[in-house]
Formats: sequence, structure tokens, C-alpha cells
Amino acid sequence: MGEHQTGWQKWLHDKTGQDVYFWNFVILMIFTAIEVGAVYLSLTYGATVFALVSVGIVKFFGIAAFFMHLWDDERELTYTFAFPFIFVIILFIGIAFTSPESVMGLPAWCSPEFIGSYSSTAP
Amino acid sequence: MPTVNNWNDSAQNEGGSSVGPADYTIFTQLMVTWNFWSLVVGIFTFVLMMYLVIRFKEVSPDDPKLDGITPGVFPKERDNLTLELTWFIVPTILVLYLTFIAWQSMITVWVDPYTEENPNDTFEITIEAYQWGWNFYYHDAIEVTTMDENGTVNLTNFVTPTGMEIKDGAMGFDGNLYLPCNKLVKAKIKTLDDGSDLPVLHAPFIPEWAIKEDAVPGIETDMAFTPRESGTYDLFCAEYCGQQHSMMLAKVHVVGECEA
Amino acid sequence: MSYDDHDDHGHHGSWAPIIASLGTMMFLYGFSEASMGITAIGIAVLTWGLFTWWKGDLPFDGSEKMGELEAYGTPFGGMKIRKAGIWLFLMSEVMIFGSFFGAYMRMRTNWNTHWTLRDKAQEAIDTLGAEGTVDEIVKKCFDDHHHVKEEACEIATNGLVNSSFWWSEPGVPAYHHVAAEYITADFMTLLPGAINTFALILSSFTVVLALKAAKNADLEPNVRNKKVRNYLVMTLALGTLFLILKLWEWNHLIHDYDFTISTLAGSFFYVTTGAHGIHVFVGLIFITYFIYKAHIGGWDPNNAQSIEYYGLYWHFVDLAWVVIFPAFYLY
Amino acid sequence: MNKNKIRVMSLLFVIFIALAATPQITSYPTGLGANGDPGCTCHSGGAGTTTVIIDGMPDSFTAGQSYELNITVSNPSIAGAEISSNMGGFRLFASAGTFSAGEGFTDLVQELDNGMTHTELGNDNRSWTVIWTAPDSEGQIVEFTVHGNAVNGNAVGNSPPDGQSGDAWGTYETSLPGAAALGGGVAMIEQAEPYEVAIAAITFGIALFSLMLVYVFYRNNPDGFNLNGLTEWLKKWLTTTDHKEVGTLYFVYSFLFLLIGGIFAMLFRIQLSVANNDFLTQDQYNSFFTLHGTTMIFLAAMPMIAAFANWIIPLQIGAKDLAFPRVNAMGFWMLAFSSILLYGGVLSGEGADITWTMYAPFSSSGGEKGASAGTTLFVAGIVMLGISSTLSGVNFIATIMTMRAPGVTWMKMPLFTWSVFVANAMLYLSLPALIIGTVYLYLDRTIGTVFYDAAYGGDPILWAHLFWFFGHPEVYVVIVPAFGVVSEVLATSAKRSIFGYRSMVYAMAGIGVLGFIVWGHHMLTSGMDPTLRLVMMLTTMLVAIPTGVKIFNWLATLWGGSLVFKTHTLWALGFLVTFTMGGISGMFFPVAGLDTHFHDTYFVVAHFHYVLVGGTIFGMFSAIYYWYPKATGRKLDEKLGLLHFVITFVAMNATFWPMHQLGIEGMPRRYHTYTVDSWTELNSFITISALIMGSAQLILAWNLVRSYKYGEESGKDPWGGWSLEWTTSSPPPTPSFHEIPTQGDANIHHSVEPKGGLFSKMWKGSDSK
Repeated sequence: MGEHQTGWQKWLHDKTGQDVYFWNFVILMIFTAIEVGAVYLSLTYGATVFALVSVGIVKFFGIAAFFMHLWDDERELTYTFAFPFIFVIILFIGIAFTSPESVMGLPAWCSPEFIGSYSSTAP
Repeated sequence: MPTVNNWNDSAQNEGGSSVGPADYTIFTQLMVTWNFWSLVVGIFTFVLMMYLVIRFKEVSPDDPKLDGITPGVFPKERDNLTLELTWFIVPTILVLYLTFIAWQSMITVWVDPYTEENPNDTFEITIEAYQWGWNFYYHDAIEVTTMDENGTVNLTNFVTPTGMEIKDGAMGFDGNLYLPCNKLVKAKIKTLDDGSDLPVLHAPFIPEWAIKEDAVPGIETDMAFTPRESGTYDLFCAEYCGQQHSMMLAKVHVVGECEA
Repeated sequence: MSYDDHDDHGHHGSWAPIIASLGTMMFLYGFSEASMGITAIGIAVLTWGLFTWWKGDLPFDGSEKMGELEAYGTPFGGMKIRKAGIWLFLMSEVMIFGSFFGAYMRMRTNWNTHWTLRDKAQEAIDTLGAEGTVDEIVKKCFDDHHHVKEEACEIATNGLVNSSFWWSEPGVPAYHHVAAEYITADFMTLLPGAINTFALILSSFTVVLALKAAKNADLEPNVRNKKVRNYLVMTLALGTLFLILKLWEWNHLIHDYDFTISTLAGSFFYVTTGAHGIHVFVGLIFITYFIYKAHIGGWDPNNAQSIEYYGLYWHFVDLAWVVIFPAFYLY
Repeated sequence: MNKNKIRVMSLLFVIFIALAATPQITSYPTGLGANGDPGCTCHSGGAGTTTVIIDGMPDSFTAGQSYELNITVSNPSIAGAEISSNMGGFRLFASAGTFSAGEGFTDLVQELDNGMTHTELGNDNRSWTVIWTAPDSEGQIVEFTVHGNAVNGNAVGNSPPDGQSGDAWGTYETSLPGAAALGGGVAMIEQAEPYEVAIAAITFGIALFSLMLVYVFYRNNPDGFNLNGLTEWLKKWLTTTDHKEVGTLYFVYSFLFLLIGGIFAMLFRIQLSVANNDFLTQDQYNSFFTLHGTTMIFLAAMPMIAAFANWIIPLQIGAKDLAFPRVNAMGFWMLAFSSILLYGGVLSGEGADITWTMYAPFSSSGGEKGASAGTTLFVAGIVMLGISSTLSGVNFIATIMTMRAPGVTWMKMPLFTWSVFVANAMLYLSLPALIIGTVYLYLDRTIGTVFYDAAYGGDPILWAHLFWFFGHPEVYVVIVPAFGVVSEVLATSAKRSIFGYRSMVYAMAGIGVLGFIVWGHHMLTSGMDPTLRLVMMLTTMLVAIPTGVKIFNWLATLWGGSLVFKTHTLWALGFLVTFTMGGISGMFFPVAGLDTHFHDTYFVVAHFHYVLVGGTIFGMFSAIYYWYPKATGRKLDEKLGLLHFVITFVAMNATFWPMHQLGIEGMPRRYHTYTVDSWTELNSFITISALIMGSAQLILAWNLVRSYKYGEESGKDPWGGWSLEWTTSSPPPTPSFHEIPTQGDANIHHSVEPKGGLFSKMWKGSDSK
């Protein structure tokens, strides 16, 4: 935990009298308000998703980096925390973003057109 | 004239499909390749192993321990980059070669039948699975000659009856599928979804053409194959579907002229 | 949150594991058989197991004799092994919530649910703009989903085009409802979720303050413990508020909108937010133990790391909510 | 205090058993775990005061004769006379015989699923007549169950729940003996009921097992052989957190379930020995193979691995214990209690019949054609197994990452430790997908969510995805520790170091990563996204490369050595043979043209038994013979070991090799019976081999018990291994090291500490921090 706060964190504390946790808290509150507000604007589908994802990333970073103090801790812990996200991404690619199209759904790059088919007995 | 068939004959004992897929399927061609390479790899490994085991067996119990093996000490590492790279790269080449063939076979099985547009050569059916039996719907006309005295029966958009009810332990057949010869059969596969049946997974499996595909509640799936020899073949359910999974059988009859 | 004894005077057995496991088994048995009696007994036994566990931990004071082991070697060398343990545990939690979201996104984006089709039709409307005819929208929606019947796309599109609340179309069964649809219609549906977001962030902040207080060597022991206790009680209160609001909101959705668990959207909504709620609840159970320890004056800078490890879990629960809230309430 | 705790726990357990047995009494015939058919489904509410009677029963029945039975439903508090329609209903079952409508009742009653019920017209009555025709065998007692409803007629159509208010139902059971079963004459002996055989065998096994425990207790301390001593001894085992004792618990538990799983396998092999067999009923067969699969994977193979991991890992890395001993103990007890849930259904004849893959939506269904009532408990048991594996997984990973003694750096770690690390990392990261999938399934079964119900837009393929996202890493989880064992055993037996240590580690890590991106090959014909089909096909083929590297490294290890043929060496060599064959047959599946045929045939069964029996089990047997001296201080008997190996190896190949041929011929798996006569020959051969293989494991059991007392004394390092566990006494003290040891290094040292981040440090093998 950040007893040895350095550089900008110390500067922040000296300037404002509040430490990084407080400001992190304030920023998270503000972004949550933005998030809720974004839904009430009549944005298009894509814009809404974009707004939600960007705000989500900022809030995610704020909590993980400062409340969970990964920013100040050893890098190994960040690697530990980041490691499963590789598998979450695999899971998302394989499970979340696939659907049972018919065989017609096979993209063109999958087909070795230049050699034709293997079987000589194809109808 | 083509094969003689009947609804309730003892066709089950003809056993045409119990010896594996037909010679003309892509399965058989692939099996030749795969068996060959399996034998090559297997024989190489086992001969090498036999040699090593016999050549380097213990001569006397006093044989010294090599590589500085002492309890509590990590022994001297042995490696030989050339050797290790060899048995990394050679299998890689073999695997890539086999993968390439597999890729082509995938196109043959799952892509080609659906991209070739020649309605005259295709025969479309829908296979509907329920607990525990099959309904077959025909989208194209088929001519079936039956054994009874009525002679030829023309079946157009013909739908089989549900068939007899299967009792516990009874060996009943719930359907017969009639297919023409030398036509690409395109089957849509679905489960019975009128609410009268418990929707679960099934899978029509015809060993003769080495083909199967799951019937999934909620969507339609496809499979395609081309019969080239007349006869009567088994159709099994290959996806576990409950108590009478093993009773969920049907017969596939290939009728009509087979000479190209 | 375990403290384990590694001294050389033989091993000390513990009844906690077997009691807690028996409790879990009885709970699951009772729940499976819809037998309230066994379920209740199971929870009681599980609680008994946890208390047995904590009783062994209470004297832990962080001194040399009782101190926990430090990790040796790459990669966690010099850290306390419990800290490595809690981070490794969070890996599993990441995968748990990753699986929840994976399943949810599948049903929301690509599987052929009406829910998905609504999104696809909306996408088509956004892409084609005002000039797009209904037929074009239906075609684009259908092109993305070969396996669906074309009529399904038509229903979705007509609902979006002809009505601001497309699910109110008579032809569309109630189970096509989407949780997020309600919020634009009713502010009261979004309100608890929004307040909960603020509450969780605030509670994360109070846990950090509690840790800071516990680590502050300049304070008198009783002052320190008092501060720690107050901050933790605040966290407890905020967590409780979160759960109460969540239950209120569920009640609201079920009774005012007939949005029940026997619809696909409902299943995902209630089970995912419920799983998160259980995490909050478990956190609250742990925090009562921490408050009790503060009450008897058990915290000092030498053992304050327990609060830090607890805090990591609690922040992670907050983190999960940061993803759940937009995904289930706003999207 | 502690004795008191034992008493309280025993009392609680007795209360639990009593409570658990209660639904069995009230809801027979659906039994323990049944949510049972409470009568007419459209009036399921309101159990009450309704009386149901069957009249017209004889004292005993004669074969083939028909009897007229009158069913009467009465409930004075529910008015029936005033209303003309919707007065009542009934549902009648008998364990044998057939039903038909009685005279004058052909429109009012009908047959339904081998029982009788009223028709739409017939619910205007409160008594009905049916004809029951007795079965052909008089040597049995026929059980009758009738559910009856008294209805007050406020229902309009089938409209629950409004129409149910004020209705009440009741149940009546009776039995009718056949003429031969009655009068003390020579009753016909019925064919042995396989269920009873299975339960008797399991009960007998557990009794034998308890006796064995008492014997071991006696042998431990013959002077303290009294009840007081037993309580103390039990308390020690129930509360232990020592890694060695928990390891022993794991081992004993897994061996017990290995035998139980084997009994199931032998029972259904007998069923499959000839075509059209009816030794087992379909329900029995289905639940037996389900339990066989789940037991062997989750209750036998994984605990066996956990047993050796518990025992050996802290010793190999020079730690005093695991990182979190109590969490470790909790992992074991979660596993132990989960088996009660898994088997809860079997003991009442409603065992789960959903296969070990538990494919939805069948597994989330219920009722007559759906999954049996014990499935809910089974799924709950799987959830508990998930908790157990998560707990032990975090423990092993944390231990290996943080508690290695000086000198045991990442690249100087014994390969068994590496393999357990890779396996647990895979398990730990893949398990959440299964837990979430099973929780969805469990909630579908209990509180009515619709995750897998296609009628509500749910997705059956989601289950397959979540299951196999876990399932494929899982099969590597059980094979990779066997790799580790074989690496240790072969190197030690050849009196050399392992060849290519680094490439072995990289190969294992590579298998670990590849394991996560190949799950789709289980679903090539399951209606999966076609792009995934292609991707998974390519990645699956790639798995062969690191596996091949390992096999050639093992062979190269033998080069220039001096191979000692101890029993564990034989098992390791046997592993090489069978695992190579299993690996080669695995190359057939990712090929589209082959998989459309092989998927769900006996070829698959042959393949995974070659890698699970020939791989995991052979590897674990090797580990038993290798580390038994370390655990007990005595070697296992080599002659018995040789006998055990020869019989098992030959019988194993004889059992599973012919299955390849059956698969090619198209015999689907999970078939209760088959109609193709030509398959009988191979199947009979397989059955005989399987029986031999199963029986041969008794040799091992006997060897384990006997050598505990009479085995040859082993000393610290009986086989000449190098890793740290061979530097302590056998059995090791508690805690396992009084002083943390330092592992030496026979290689040339680099005195300069490598620079760089985490990865370069790991690569260069530095452990300084």
C-alpha cells in the first residue's frame, strides 16, 4: 500500500491537501454521473456503446490502479491480475462473439480456393 | 429395377452399414492417409523404444549414477539443441501437411455441397428429431418401388407418419428414409418444436456416408452427402438424448438407378 | 482471509474445514430438494464452520512469532504469501465474472434471441439512417443471422420502427423484454442501480481510509481501533444499503413490469446481479469479523495487512459492478 | 471439547440422514431426490385430506389373468356433487402388468406412459374402473401407486394456478403378490437386480474399507486399540491440516472411488457383451455410465493427482507445508462431501442419467422423458466439486510460486512440480467456466431460469461451450501430472538426468496454453460457428507437436543410461506405449471428414481410455510404486507389482483396442444396447478383458495393505532420485522440514545475477529478489 508515494502523487497531496485516493474517488463519481447521463442523451446505438465502454475503461483503471494500488505495488501483481484476462479474451472470442451460422457463414479466407477440393468424387 | 424395400421387412439384418463407411466416401480416403502416417510414427517410436530399452538396460546394480545425480542437487542438464529442434520441426512439418489435407476435407464436407448451385443434382430433405424417433420431410419428389403388389408409388413432398410408438425395451423402427442414388442429398436438421416434445439434442448419424450433425433446439443445422450404391443402411442417434437414446434408430434406403 | 500457523510445534488441526464442508453439502442438498429445514441447518453449520475458522485467527497479531510467512523467490519474493494468495484468488474471480459476461454477451449479441435481433435491427436503423425502408432493415438484420426465421427479424424491426416501446406490440410475447429497455421509460428503475454504483465506490473509499488508519503508527491504539471501526461500520452500512436497494429494485421489476426470472433476459439479469450481490454479502460477513476485531482493539500496524487483503476483495467486487452496471442497466 | 464436537457432528449427520430419507418415504416411487409426480399435473397444488382407494384386488394374482379394479377418490370437504364437471382425477401406476379401460369406461380413462389416467371427459367422475392384466411371471410382487385429486371445479380449462385453489390430492399405495410369491411355495427366483448388485457391492466395499481402516488403526498402535484411542485417531484425521495426512486422505478416497467406478464399468460392460441384451434397464445403464465417467474423472483421477501433489510438492520444493493448510483441508472435505450429493440419486434408483458432459437442454429437463430426479443433486455435487478444485488449485499455485526453498528456482524445479503447477494453473483458470455453466444448469433445474431452454431463446450450445472451455483443459489437467511422474521415474530408473529439461518445461507450458484454444474439436458437429470449426481444427493439430517433443525427450533420456526394471519403471514404459497410441488416435479427430464419422462413436471411447487409463492411471500407478516408500518407509512388493502390471497392461489393450474397430464400424457410444449382431464378437471380448482388468486392481489393493506392514524397509532414497524429497527420512517428519533445505546445483554457476524483469529472470533461472 502506498506509504512510499512518489512523484506526482506527493505533488498532488502537497498541492491539494488530499491524497490520491480521494481524487480517485471524486473522479470515479464524476465518470459514473457521465455514464448515467449518456444514456439519456439520444445517441445512436453505436455511440452509446462507445460512451459506455470508454467510461467503463476509465473507471476500471481508476479502481484497479489506485484503490487496489496496483500502481504502487510490484509489477508482478499487475501481471498476475492481467494474466486471466488473456483467457477471458479467448472465452469472449470463442463463446461470446460466435453464432451458429450455417456452413455458408464460413468466411472467404477460410477456403483454399487455389487448390480446389481434395475429393475427386465430389458431386 | 432398383432395390426392393418394404416398411416392415427384416431389413435390419441386411447389415449393410455395420462394417463402416463406404469406399467412395472422403472418410475412407482420409483413413488411408491417416493410417499410413500413424503406422509410420508408431512403428518409428516403438522400434526406437525397444532398441533403447534393450540396449541400455542395467548391466549390474552397481552401475554408477550419471550426470551428478545426488539427493538434493539439481543434476547436470543434458540437452542437444539440434536433436530437440529436429523433433520439434519434423513433427511440425508432418502436422502442417496433415492439417492442410484436413482443411481441404473440411471444404469438401462443409462448404462445397452448399456452394454448388445445380438444383437438378440435389435432393433436399428435412430431418426432424424427437424423443425418440425421426420424421423425414421431402422437398423433392422421389420414386419408390415397394415390394407389395401396388407397384410404383410416387412420393411428392411426402411426409412419413410418426410411426409406431416405441415401448420400453421394444426394438422398433420409427422411420424409413428413402433417398435417390447419385444425387447430392442436402438435409436440414431440426428438432420437433411444436411443444409436444421435450426439445433436447439429437444427432442423425449415418455410418455409411460417415456423416452426422447435431439437431439443436432453436436452430437449424445442415449436412450433405451423396449416396452412390443402392442398399439399406442404418441411421443412429449419436447425441445422448435420454432414456431410449439407443432405440432411436431408422433405416435409410437408397433407391433408383445407381449407374452413372 | 486465512491465517495459518507454520511454527514447528507439530501441526494444529482445525475443525473448520470439515464443518464448513458439511454445511455446504447440507445447504446444497436442502436447496436441491426444496427442503427449507435442511437448507437452514446447512447455513447454520456453515456459519459455525466459519466462526471456528475465525476463532483460530483472532489472536493473530503480526508479531515475529505469529507472523505469516514471506514469499521467497520469483515472482513474489518479499511479499506476504497471503497477499500473493489473494491476488491469485482474484484471478479465479476474474474468470468467474468473465464467464458471466461471456455468456451474457453471447446471448446479447450473436445468438439468435429476439433480444439480439432487436439490437441488430437497431444497428440497421442506425446504419441506414432515416432513408432506410423497413424492408432494407429487415434484410440487413436477416443477413446477419441466417439461421433465424425471417419473420423474427420483421417483428423486431416493426417493433422498433412503429413504436417507441416495441415490446408493447401485441404480437410480441412478454419474454422478449429487456432489462435495459425499462430505464428510459421509468427513472425509478435506474435510480437504485445508480445509487448503488455511488455507494460501492464510496464504500471502496472507506475501506481505504480504514486501512490508512490501521497502518498509522502515530495513533494511540484505542484511537486507531476506533477509527478503523468507524470506517468499517460505514463500509458495512453502504454495503447493506447496496443489498437493500438491490432487493427493492428486483421487487420493483418483478411486480411493476412482470420482468421475472423465467425469461432469458431476466435469467441473465437476476443471476448475474445476484451473483454479484452474493459477493457483496460475503464481503459483509467478513467485515463483521473485522469490526469485531476492531471492537476488541485487535488492530495494529503489524497486522493491518488483513484489512488490505480484505480491501482487495472488496475493490474487486466494486470493479465487477463497474462492468455489470453499464452492461445490464445502461446498454 | 473436541469429543463433544465429534458428538455434535455425528448427531448432525444422523439428523441429516434422517431428514434426507424423509422425502424418500413420502414420495416413493420417485424416491430420494425426487420432486415426484404429485398426481394430475394440472392440479399439482394442495396436498391434503383426500382419500384414494383401490377396490377389487384379489389376494394374489394369476399370470396373464385380467382383474377389474375400482378407483375411488373422496374428500368430504370438497364439494363434488353440486357441480356437474371437473370433480376429480387420478393417475395409476403398477410395477408390472398392463392396463386397459374397464367396461363402460372406455371414454373416461386412458393409458398414458405405461400407467392409467382419466380423460378430459373422465374428470367429471370421482370413481373409475380399469382392467389390469397380470404379468406372465407369478413369482413377483406388483406394486401399485395411485394419485388422486378431489377437485372443486373452479378450474376453467387447464389454467393453473387459479383453478387449483381448494383442490387437494392424496396418494395410495398397495402391493399384490403373485400366486407363486405368496403361499410359501417355491417362489421363482428372479434375475438378480443389477441395481441391488451395485449397491450391495458398494456397501460391501465400504464395509470392507472400514474394516481395513480399523485394521490400519490397530496396526498403528496395537496397545491403544480401544474406543478412546479410536476417537482420538478419528479426530486426528478429521481435523488434520498437515499436507501429508491430507494427501493420504485424498489417496484413500480416490482409490475407493476408483474401485466403485470400476464396478459400474464392469456392470455395463456385461450389459454390452451381446447384442439386444437386457441385463440392465435403460435407466440403470444411463445412470451407470454417467456415474462411471464422473467418478473416474472427478472422484478418482483428480483426487489421485491431488494426493501425490499434496504429498510430494512441499517435499520437492523444500517447504514445511502448503501455503494455506486449512484451505487445503477444506478442499478435501468439500470433495468428500460432494460425493454424497453425486451418489444421492443412485441409492434410491434415480441416479443422474445426463452423461459426464451433462449436455443441456437434456440435463435441465425433468419429468417422464427428461433427466431423472437425482440429477439436481448431481449438479449440486458438481458445483461443490468446482469449489473444492478452486480451493486446492489456489493452494498449489500459491505454494509453488512463493515457497520454493533456496536453489529451487523455476528452471531448477523437479518436473513433477512443474507439471502440477501447469495442471493447476489450467484447472484454476478453466474451472470458473464450468462453475458458471453448472450454476446456470442448477438454477434452471431448481428455480426455473431459462438459460438453456430454446423455447425462451435460451442456448443449448452455450452449455457445450462453457463445459468444453473447462473440459478440454480438464483432460490435460489429468494427463499433465502423469507426464511429470513419468519424467521423474524414467530419469531415476535410467540413472540419468532428464533429457532436454527446458524443452520439457516449454512443452508442458505450451500444452497448457494450447489446451485453452482447442475446445471446439469436441463440438465440430454440434452446430458451432463454422469459423471456429476451422480455427479449432488447426490448433488441435498443433497439440501433437509439444506432446511429440515430450515423448522423444523421454526416449532420449534412456540413451546412455542403465535402465533398472522396477515396477514403477514398467508402468512408465507402459505409459509411453499406450499414451503414444492414444496420442496418435487423437490426431484423427480434428479432421473434418473423419470427425463427422468418429464423433460420439466407440473410436472416441477407445481414444480417451487410451489416454486416461493408459496415460493418467498408468502414470499414477507408477507414482504409487515410486513414492509409496517415501510415504510409508516400506517398498511395495515387486512380484505382486509385476503381476499387477502384466495383467493390467495386457487386459487394458485387449479392452480398448477393439473399440477402435467398433468405432470405425459406426457403433455409437452411450448405447444401452445395439441391434447389429456382427458387433457381438468384439464386444464380448472387450467385456471379458474389462472384467479381468478390473479384478487385477485387487492385487494392487492387497499389495498396498500388505506392504504397509511387511514391505521391505526402504530408507531415505530407495530408487536413487535427486530431488529434495529423497533427502528427508521416510516417512518424513511433521512439519516436513525442520530447517528449510537448500537445493544444490551440479551445473556451472553464474555468479552474476541476471538483470531484467520477471520473464528474463525466469528464463535465466535466477531466483534472487
